[in-house]
Amino acid sequence: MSIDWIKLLFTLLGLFIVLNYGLLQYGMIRRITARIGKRIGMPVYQPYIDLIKNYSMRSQITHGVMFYLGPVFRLAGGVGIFMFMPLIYGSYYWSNYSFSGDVILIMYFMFFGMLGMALGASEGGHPYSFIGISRGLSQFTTVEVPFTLAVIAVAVQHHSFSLTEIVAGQQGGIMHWNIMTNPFAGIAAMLAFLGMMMASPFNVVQAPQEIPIGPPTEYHGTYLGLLQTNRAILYVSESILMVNLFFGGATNWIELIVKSFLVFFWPVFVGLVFPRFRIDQSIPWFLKLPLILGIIGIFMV
Amino acid sequence: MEDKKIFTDPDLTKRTVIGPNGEDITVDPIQDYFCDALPKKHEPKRAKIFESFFNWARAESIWVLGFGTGCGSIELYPLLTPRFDAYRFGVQMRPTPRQANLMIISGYLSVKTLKRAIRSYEQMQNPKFVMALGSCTINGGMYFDSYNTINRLDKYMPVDVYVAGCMPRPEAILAGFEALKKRIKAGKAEGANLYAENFETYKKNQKKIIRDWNMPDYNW
Amino acid sequence: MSNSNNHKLLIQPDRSSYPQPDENGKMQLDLDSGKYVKVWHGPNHPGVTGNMSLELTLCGDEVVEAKTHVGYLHRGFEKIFERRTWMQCFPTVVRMCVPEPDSNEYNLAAAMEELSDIEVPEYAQWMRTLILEMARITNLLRLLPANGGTMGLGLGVQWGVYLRDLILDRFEELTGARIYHMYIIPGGVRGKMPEGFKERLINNLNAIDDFLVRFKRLVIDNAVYKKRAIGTGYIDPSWVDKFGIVGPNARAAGYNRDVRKDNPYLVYDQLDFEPYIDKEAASDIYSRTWVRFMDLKYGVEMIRQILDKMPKDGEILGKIPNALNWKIPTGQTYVRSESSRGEYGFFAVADGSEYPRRINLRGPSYTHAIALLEKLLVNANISDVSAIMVSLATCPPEIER
Amino acid sequence: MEKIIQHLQGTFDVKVVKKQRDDLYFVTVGKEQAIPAVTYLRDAEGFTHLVMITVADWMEKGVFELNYIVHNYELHADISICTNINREEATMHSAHHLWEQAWTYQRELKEMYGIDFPGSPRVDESFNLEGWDNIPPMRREFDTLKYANETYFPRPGRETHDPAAYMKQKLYPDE
Repeated sequence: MSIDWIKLLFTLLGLFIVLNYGLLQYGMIRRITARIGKRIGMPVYQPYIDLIKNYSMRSQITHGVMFYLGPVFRLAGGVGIFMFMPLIYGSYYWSNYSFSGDVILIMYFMFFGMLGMALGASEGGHPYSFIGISRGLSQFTTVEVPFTLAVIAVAVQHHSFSLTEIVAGQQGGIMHWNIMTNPFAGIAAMLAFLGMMMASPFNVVQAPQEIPIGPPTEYHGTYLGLLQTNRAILYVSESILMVNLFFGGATNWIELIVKSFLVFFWPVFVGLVFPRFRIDQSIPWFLKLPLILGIIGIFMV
Repeated sequence: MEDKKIFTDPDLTKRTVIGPNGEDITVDPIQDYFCDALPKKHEPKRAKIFESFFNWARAESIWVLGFGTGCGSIELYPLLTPRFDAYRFGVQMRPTPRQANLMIISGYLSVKTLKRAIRSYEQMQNPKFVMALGSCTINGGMYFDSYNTINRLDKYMPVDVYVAGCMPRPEAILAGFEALKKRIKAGKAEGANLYAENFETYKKNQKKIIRDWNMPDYNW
Repeated sequence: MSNSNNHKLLIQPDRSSYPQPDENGKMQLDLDSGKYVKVWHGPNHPGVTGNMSLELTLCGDEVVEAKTHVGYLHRGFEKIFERRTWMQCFPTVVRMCVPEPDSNEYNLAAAMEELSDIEVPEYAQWMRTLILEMARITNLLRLLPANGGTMGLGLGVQWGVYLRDLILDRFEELTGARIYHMYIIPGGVRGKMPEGFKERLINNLNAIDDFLVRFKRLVIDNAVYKKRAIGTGYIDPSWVDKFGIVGPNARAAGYNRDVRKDNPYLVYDQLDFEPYIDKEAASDIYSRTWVRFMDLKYGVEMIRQILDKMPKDGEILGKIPNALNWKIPTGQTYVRSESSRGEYGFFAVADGSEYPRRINLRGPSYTHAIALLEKLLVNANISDVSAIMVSLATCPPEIER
Repeated sequence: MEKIIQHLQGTFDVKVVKKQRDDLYFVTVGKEQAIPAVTYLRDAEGFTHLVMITVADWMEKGVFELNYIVHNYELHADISICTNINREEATMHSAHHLWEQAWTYQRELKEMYGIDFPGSPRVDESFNLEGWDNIPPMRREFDTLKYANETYFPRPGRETHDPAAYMKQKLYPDE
């Protein structure tokens, strides 16, 4: 097997672009939410400074080997999602390492980061970390159910588990997008997306007023820097996944950025106007409406 | 009363518990749950340019520990809301001491709070700063004769910026942030190293008033 | 109009496997069994009101035992009063309760006036009423949105604290200070209304009216908020006398408890108002939020009424003796007023000297935050701990003093 | 109100009745009769609300004056049952069975004045102070300024600018 160096280069370049885009997007979102709260908000470039600050902390403490590995696993999960995701439709170099079964691999990587984080944070030994982890894992399991159903519906519709082919099937105008052709699966996935992005009402993991701040309680300095890097990549990757699955993909970078920003704004918007569910309320919620919609979505096909 | 009371905490005394397989395990919480290594001094980076770059980042991204120790915390609400909006200056609240850089001692400190404040301060990581609000942290203010509030904060932890007033207005606190930024950028805010160097003195002063010292001397 | 009886439909989970209290009311817990985990909720915790802490023993994420720890803000006020003359007590006494200091000023002034028979001019009484009501709405503007804030809805807090700042500006105009006003002095008040103050205050009140409409849409009508708040933190109405619950928390349990109505002080008997009482006695977080919401609404109405009815001008200070060596004759009294959290009282003892013998504060949080909170938190979910605490509107400085 | 006071005088050995306001009476009874009197007021006369339990320290007379202030929501009136207890061996009967919040007051009084309430739950736990090893701070013989100067580090240079002279000149030139 020969390595396509240029493709690897492009993938890393894409990772770099996505990282910067993620940081700027986070700053932008913070600014928009501040505006809604009548504030001016922090500068758009603030996440960069925070990142540099965190990487430049002088002292670190550790709670064990897994404590190191937690953020690393989490970052690996984020990068993994990105690596197998086609970014731009029709471009060989920007399609990363997409292959015929990439949807399944991406869904695996989503859980992988979560598990890694769970192992790492439990080594930290803070009681709030345990509560946060158990909440996070149980909620994520239920989130996966409607999301998987929606993905299967889309895959059955396009007779493929390859994101590239799913995107290819959606070309040719807004009416060909999966959100239009299979609205039930689309809505189910969008509702599950709320849970994936950990915005309120489903931000039970970090829950600042309840168990501040859940799994990352003990992480600081470089560890936190890694987590921040991951957050920038992971959230953008997940919104790109949604764009690919339901919003017809993108044929150039501008379209990609506009679409993924709009998709990302949906959980932020919901999160602004809703308080947080309790964990015993959020899990049944996912098993009610989104699950039914997902099942209808499959039958639609 | 002449005889000094001995303070014991049932959760912190040495005891034996039975493990899952029936074996006896001796638990000494102070030894097992905490690390008692002393703080180390961390030298700044050799290369001046790196250090000043990092200092700039530290100054522009100040994460405040959300610990309202006194009445000054009532003015921290307006600080983070539309009227004054400290987020504009890179100030954010963090709920856990591990991730925070700046500790705001908002007003008088009772002995009971001082114990928690010291613990939170020690859990913060190395470039760490302390800002003290109100005249009660400078010389006791209007509680100078109270039996339960400390008079001078700088005897117990290194203070970077004092903001005077009772209570300081949010504008004054914002000015305090600016002063702190200048100090950090100039490389003068080495409170953590100062604490490590003069550890003995600080600990002596702290132990003088915290009589039931039931924690290790330094909990990172 | 707002509450349903949903809490009666709630299915209480089976607690039979949980530890039961022994005859002293103390839970029998074996902490080494690994079944329970002990968590310190505070003082360094964003969900705790002020600087106090809760020692929670959790089983899973249910609280099986709760203990409140106070004293983090103890400044020994009642001791340092012994070293202050009656007049010197004034700057000190306002620091007793930080969010709403004016009740302290009024209570001390009223106690001193009662003990030494001083008449307060009418205009000064109206001004006192005005400033007490303004203090009430400033505190409510902070407390009411915090009910949503503990559940992750911080937007209301942003709006509320902004409006609170506007009212603080009016305070600054009137008294020169933002937080500690020291405006009410024995014998009267310190100043008159500045030019144009009334119009600016009415503008701010209109802004609060807008806020109330939006806040109702944002939080109170919010489906998720309803789902979490209804039925949580239920106070049995029979506890009201047993635990000494006062003010809005008692009104949410269906009792008519309002000092302004029961023992009218100042000019409250000339004002036309009716405190909101939850007739259905739902007495959960949701109902308490409603009572506070209506309190704020009526508070705004009340300020408008005061501005309408109050005399245009008048004496601000009655005849008081030399403040430097003001000896108050021997006697003791208890005066009370209604703060935004409930009955707020001062027990004052004078011994004929220049110094007070004893001034003791009865804050509403004293009963709400210790005996009641410990009881309410048992069997609560850890997610609801801070929500319950904020809905009781506990204020640690008045517990510890 | 008058009737209730007469009734109290008939039932208990009332020493002093002092009318402060129309709705506030201070009734002094003996130490043994304080709790029965409070119980009687609560159960028979509808004084269901315990306002506070508080103490005034009369060091000159060698007594603590305990006040149980109870409130009646029908009459909107308060009665304070006062009782004097010896300063040296200060013990009092507990009232925690009457109101749930009473033990909090008793816990505070035990810590601040050293008054013991045998049987009251958690009365020995510290309330406000932590690690206090001096005499209870609210007793009048405790000198808080001296203690603060010895314990904490007063910052040198703190001056007292006594405004009394200025005030005297400005406000009361004649006196």
